[in-house]
Amino acid sequence: MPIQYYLFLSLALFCIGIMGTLMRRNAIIVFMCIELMLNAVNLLMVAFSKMYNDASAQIFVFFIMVVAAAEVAVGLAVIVMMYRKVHSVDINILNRLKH
Amino acid sequence: MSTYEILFWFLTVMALSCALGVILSRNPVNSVLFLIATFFAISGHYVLMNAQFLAIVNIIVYAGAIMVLFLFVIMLMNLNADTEPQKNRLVQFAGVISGGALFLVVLAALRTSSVNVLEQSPTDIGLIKNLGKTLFTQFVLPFEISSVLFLSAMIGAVVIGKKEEAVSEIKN
Amino acid sequence: MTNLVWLVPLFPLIGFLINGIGWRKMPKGAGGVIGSLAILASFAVSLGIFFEVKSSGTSTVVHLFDFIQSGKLYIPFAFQVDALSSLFLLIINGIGFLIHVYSTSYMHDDEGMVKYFAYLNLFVFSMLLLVLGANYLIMFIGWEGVGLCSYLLIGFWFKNRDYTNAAKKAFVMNRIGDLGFLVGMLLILFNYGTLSYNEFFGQLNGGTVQLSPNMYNWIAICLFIGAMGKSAQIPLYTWLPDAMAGPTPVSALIHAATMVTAGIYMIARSNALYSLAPMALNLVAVIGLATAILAASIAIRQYDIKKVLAYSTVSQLGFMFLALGVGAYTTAVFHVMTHAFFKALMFLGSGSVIHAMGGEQDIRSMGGLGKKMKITSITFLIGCLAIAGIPGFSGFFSKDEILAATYAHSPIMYYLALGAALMTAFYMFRLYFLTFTGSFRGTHDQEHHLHESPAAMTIPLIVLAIMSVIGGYVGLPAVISEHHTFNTYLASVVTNFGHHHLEHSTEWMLMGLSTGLVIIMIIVAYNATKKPNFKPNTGLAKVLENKWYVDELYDTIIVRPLLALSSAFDRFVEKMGIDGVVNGVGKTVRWGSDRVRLLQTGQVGFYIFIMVIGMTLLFTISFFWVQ
Amino acid sequence: MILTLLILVPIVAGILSFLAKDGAKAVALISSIATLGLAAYISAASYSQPMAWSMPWIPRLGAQLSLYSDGMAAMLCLLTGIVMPVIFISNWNKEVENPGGFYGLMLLAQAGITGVFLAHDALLFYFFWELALIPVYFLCSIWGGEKRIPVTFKFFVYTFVGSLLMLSAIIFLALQNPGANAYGWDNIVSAGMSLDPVTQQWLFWLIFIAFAIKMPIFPFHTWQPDTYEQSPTSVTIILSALMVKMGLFSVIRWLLPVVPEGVAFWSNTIIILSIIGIIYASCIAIVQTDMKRLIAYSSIAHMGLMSAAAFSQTTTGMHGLMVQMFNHGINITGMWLIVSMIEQRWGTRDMTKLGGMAISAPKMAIAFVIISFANIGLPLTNGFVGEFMLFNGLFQSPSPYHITYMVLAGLGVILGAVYTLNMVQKTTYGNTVDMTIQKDLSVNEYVGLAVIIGIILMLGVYPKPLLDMTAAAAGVMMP
Amino acid sequence: MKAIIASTVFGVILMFTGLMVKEKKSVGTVAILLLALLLGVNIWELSAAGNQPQTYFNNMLRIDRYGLWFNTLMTGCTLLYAMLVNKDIQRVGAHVAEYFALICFILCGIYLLSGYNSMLMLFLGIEILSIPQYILAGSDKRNLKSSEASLKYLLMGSFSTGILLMGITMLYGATGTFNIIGFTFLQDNLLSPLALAGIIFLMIALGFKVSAAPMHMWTPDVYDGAPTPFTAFMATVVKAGIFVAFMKLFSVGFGALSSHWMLVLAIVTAATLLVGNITAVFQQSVKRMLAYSSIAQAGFMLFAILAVNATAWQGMIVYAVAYSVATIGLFAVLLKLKDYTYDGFNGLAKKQPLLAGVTAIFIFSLAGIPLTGGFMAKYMVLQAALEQGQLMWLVIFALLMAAISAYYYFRVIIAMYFKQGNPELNSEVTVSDKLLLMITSIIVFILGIAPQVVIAGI
Repeated sequence: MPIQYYLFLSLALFCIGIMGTLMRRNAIIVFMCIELMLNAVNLLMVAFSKMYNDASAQIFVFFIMVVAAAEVAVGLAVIVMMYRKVHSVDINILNRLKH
Repeated sequence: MSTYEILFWFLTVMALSCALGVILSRNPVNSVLFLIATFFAISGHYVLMNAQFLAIVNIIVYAGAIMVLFLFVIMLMNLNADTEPQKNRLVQFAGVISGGALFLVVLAALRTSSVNVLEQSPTDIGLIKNLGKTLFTQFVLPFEISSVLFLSAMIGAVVIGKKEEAVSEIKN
Repeated sequence: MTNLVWLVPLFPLIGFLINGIGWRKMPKGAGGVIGSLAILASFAVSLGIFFEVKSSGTSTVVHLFDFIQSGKLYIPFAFQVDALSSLFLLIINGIGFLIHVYSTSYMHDDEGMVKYFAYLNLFVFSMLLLVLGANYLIMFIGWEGVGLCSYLLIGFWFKNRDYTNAAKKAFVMNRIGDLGFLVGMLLILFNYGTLSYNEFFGQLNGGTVQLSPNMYNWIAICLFIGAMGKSAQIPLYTWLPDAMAGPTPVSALIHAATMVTAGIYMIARSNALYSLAPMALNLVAVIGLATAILAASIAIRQYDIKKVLAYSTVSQLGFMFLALGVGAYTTAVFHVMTHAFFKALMFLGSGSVIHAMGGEQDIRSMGGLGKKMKITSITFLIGCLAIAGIPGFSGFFSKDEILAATYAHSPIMYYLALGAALMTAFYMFRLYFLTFTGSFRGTHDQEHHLHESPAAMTIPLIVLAIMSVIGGYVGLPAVISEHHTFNTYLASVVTNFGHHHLEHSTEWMLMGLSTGLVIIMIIVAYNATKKPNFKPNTGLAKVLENKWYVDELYDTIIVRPLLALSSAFDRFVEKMGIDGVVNGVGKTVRWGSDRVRLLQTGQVGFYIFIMVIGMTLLFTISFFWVQ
Repeated sequence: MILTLLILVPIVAGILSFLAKDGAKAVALISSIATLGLAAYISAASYSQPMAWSMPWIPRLGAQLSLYSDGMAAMLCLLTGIVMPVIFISNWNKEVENPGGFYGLMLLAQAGITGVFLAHDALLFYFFWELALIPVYFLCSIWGGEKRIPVTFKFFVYTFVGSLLMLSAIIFLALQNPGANAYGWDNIVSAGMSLDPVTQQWLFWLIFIAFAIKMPIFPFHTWQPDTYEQSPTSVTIILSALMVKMGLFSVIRWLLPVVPEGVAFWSNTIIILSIIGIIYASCIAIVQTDMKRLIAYSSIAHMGLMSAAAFSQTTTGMHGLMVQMFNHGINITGMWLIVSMIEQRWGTRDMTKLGGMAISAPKMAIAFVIISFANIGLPLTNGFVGEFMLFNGLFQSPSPYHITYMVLAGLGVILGAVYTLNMVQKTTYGNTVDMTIQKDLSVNEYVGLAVIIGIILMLGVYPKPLLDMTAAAAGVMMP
Repeated sequence: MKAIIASTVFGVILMFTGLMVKEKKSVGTVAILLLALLLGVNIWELSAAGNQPQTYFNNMLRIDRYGLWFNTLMTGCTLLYAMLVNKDIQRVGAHVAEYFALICFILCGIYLLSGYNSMLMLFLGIEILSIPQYILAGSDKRNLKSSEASLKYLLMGSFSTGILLMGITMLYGATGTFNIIGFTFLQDNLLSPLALAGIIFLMIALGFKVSAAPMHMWTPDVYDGAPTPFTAFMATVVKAGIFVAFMKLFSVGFGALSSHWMLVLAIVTAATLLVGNITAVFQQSVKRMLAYSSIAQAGFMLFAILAVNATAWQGMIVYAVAYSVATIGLFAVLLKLKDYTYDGFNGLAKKQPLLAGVTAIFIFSLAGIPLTGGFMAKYMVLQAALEQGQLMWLVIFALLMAAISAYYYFRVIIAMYFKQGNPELNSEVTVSDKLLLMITSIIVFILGIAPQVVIAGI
């Protein structure tokens, strides 16, 4: 397989993730789309590690997952906190701060 | 057309379509399920690239832990299709256009990039043994440091999660 | 004696300082005495200087101190003592002294008397600087100094807004002239690198620097513009009649005898230059002639006694410039002298009349004053005869010389000038008859108060009267005596331009003609004023009474447009235009801020959207625009 | 070393008077007289050859603390030294709220201005340039008139823009030949002269705009009348007598020698602008009724003449300019003093509401008339000598239109007479208007004006000292 | 290395203090002591370090003197900050110990960022920096704005993380290494699109963190919504830390390739300056104005990255310190006031002369008036940019923007000095506060008059 294919595939996934963040109003879904972006990166990373036959890239993927997990933990906590207050996960109602 | 290629294309199509499913399905639960499916597809790619261990971890950590967490939260808030807020068409269109534009631009930028081919020769760098060695020799510092990350995440969970007195709009 | 010349301006300066500093504490009398003594002292010195110069005939430069020194530019503060300046010293100090004496009594009831004398001394000081200066810059200092003093003295009764307006007008018009003078000076400096008379004139006749005749003309014309302002020639003459707002002795001293002749002095001084600039000379002649005629024509229809005299002054100045213009510099100076005598005399006389009338100046309410005030009327009559040019009086000689010179230059000019002279005779005697003969036309208590003025006023009158009779005999016409004392005296400084020697027959003829016509004019004037009736003027007379509407003309073509322009600048260009732009920038920033601020919608989705767009653009730029 | 004292004394005194609430007045007066003494000494000392002092500051950036006083700088320091005590003396019996702050800021401003005159290192110069601005800004906005805040703020931002542009130019020049003394005057000059004409041409504007705004030159002047009108008169004196000179001084010291090519290229433009400014400002002055605005515009006109001469590139012009800087400083100070006295006594500056000062306050009237005539450059007042030399310089300028320039600029003299005499007539003559406080000059005001008038007449009759003092500097500036 | 360990250990200690000690005051004291200790550790490490950069754990870290000096200064700023706003932090919420622990972890992240050599460490450092910020932003749970700020920051922050990772991955794809030294082997002339794309992605991600336009949109909302004490910290020390990382990557890693990214970054800089300054003009709340001004200041700091030379490094460190000190001081003053709008400052000079005085000094510093550190900082980065050569236009533009900045900064001065009013304080100004503020302003002056005290340490 040419490396391009993986490149383009992960780019496609990445951009789908971006579209998702732009299209959805549900904070959780947005968050999930971001996870999708991270996974796209992971995929590309692994592809390159295969290309260079280098383990460090795969280690890097671990760390990405680690960080993702941590972020998810905090993120969901924040979302839950928001939900407790406004009983919604709609990001469009977060507009007390503007201008 | 080798099985390898068949698998590749199959997984690719699956990943992309499921990803689209994530962002298009109205019901959050479906989105979660689609996302899990996407992760499976990606793990498949990992296997194709002899990153077996990563594939497993991906399934366990992402599909298993993280996504379940999401699912859990969604259930907790019992969100479903009719509570799902929808952006108006124009905004969604704009989102698609801009995302697509970015995609096309980067694609066009990278079309001439290096064209070396991934040969199917099996390598063993993806095995636990090697990864473990690398992790605990070369990458021991990041490994330790990431504990700080978790610590702060933990604190975050505590500070944010603990219930305090009710909402009161104080200035600033 | 000559190197004591610095004493001459020093005395008036001291007088000014004493009067100026102590003007509120000193008793009035003291001020007058100090003022007059100062002038007397400097008169004494100038007499000494005069006779020394007359005997030696040399011209010396007395260097006092360096005034301006910067690189090549070097202008010392130096005095030049020669025939011309010493003559003017005499005129200024002599007449100045008489007028000071006269003023001691004339201004006696005015509370500002000491201040008045301070100003008067300051004036004499500046005038002396003007004539003594050894270079144009010192002359310019005096030139503006006398302008200042005339400003102060015209506006002496400063409560009256019209008077202060007149003062302002005088100063500003002089300034216009001064600009011309300044440009002239700078031209000289630019071309010759010096302003001192000796070096400049030395360069002119046979120096290293040779300029195009055009340049000579330009310099001469620029200087002449200065003279126009100072000596009230067309178009800058209108300030002089208004200047009559000042006290009468001031009009006598400044606006008749001395200051207004500064222009003539200056041109006579720079005769070497003008002789090289024929075009400028013609201009001078034409302007002078025109002024003479115009002013004379206006004087015919004036009713204010001082206004009549003022216009006659303007017209006489015109004669002098005519003389200069035809190249008869000495004749002009000669006329300056005689004119100083009889015009000062007449002003002082009118002052005495006004004094007697209790401030009334309108000749329509006078008449028959001759019975009450003998001395005044007789001396005034002498003045009139002199100015009208009756043979035997000083005015005759000088004016006749001018006319002769003009005839030699061009007959047409001569006839025009003759016309002006005849008008002079007419309005002068009209004035005399209306004032001193016939029956009194004023109110009764005015008539009751009529009286001859005190000695302090009459004695100067008498002295001046004598001078106006005999003053002319220093310059007898060629037909009478080949020896022209005056010209020979001035010859060292002033050399006339062109030839003015006519055949004796022509000269006799001209004299006869002018004299005859003058006598006829006097008779005409007598008839015209035998039964005076002052019905409102119509037609030409009205135009004359309103001074050809020149003031109104200036007002419409200069003053109003200037003011309009100024307020337009202020309102539109300044406030709306430039400041508008400056504030506009600030407003634009605020406005932009207000708009850009709205981008911050508070919507996360929108923020990310912007970010993605930005990414796309940056990628496009870095990949497809730079490469 | 003594040069630093000239700057340090006001700073220290300023801080002292911040602390000494009511004694501030005395502190200010004493220190200002002390600085006058110093300035006099320095002028005497640098009469023969320039004084200089320097020590390293930020070697890494090539800046050093270096002060330099030639005839011109010394003269301007002397002017500062004379003006400040005169202000303090003639305001002695005036009460300001929070005197500590007022006099403290005044002294700081003095320090800044002196620093600008003495600084011989571009960065140091910039420091003082701003340092002089800030206190004045505070003075205007705290003690000024009712519209003070927007007006002075505009003034501040306006000048700030200018100085920032100048800063960029300075850095650019300093980078041309870096070193431990990159910002030294000599280095800046050599750097600038070595540049190619085009660079010099745009550098010229970067530098010039800052100075043009300070002076101010025609299109950049609109801040000035408002600011003069709004700010308290003592501050107006500082602004118009001293800060304006900062602009001119800087043109001579930091612009003309630095980018000669640029100057040669643009000088005609600047001269034309200046001359437009002369006529324009004079015309506007004619229709003003507020005395402060009138004098402000007349000051713009004078500045126009000076800058025109500055760019005429002739020794005489330069020399006259230097002399005239001093004279204008003195005259305008006198003017403002009189205006403040009038405002104090009649409670208005509107000339249509004034009159008859000659009767109600004769001493003041005499002083006013003398200063006014000095202001229109009557001979035997200091104004004349400078003006004559300026005109001469302008006339001798290499430009083909030099005569036109001179004549047009000369119109300013006539218009100047018009508006000045208008002012004199309206305020001094005519019928008396009652004063709020019935008194003529008080002793301290008398002293203040006496100093001014003394200088006016002394320099008018015998300008030689001033001329000799600046001759060398003028010669240097115009090779 | 010592400092990194110390900071984590102290963080943990602080968490336990939270358990032991109940009343907030003593927790604050402990925190200050530990921070002081941390500063000591930094100084110790700095004094121990030689001039040669030292690498740890096979090229994960490459700590040089500059980084150590930077750490020391930033720790100092943090200490100053902690002392100034201690009381206010205690007022924010219940978990004071945790807040301070998070601050310690953030410092740890900064140490990583100043010393990283592998992209992995950069990534971890940024995350260690960011995640505590998300929490701190949301720490005031009674206040909805705080939570909103937290969520916004979180969403956008993780989005930018994705971009960062994409960039890292592409660079890895192009070079096969995560080592920034490895990037220096990229040839300038035949640069693979992959690498360039990676560079752009990284620029965008880091630009997001330092709030450079057009990635700045989160800044005003987050800074406005977050509890003011933490805003002060995020806006100053944290931002400085990321800037050093940015600088290290772009001048060590990509310095040779500057021709490729110079223009793009220049455009970003111009946009940042424009948006920051223009938008700040219209604000009514000083807190929000400071948020925008932090964007504007970031624009100036970007100059140091644009100009790849020695002056830039020095300018960056001077700028970081000057800006941090002044802003911290200003926030400390702001925290004393009840009303954060401009009107809240009206007449402060009458009521609290000293408070007003120091505020004026901080404002001068931010506006870049000479004699204050702010001027020196701006001046040095601009000089660096001019040394670089082709950036005159950008410099002039920046200076015009600085003039605009004077417009909104001086509104504070106008309010304090020229307007009448009676500002109410929400806590009395103690002697120690005054002392600290005066010390802060003196630091500002020292930076302005003699910047070499900072430069010398490099």
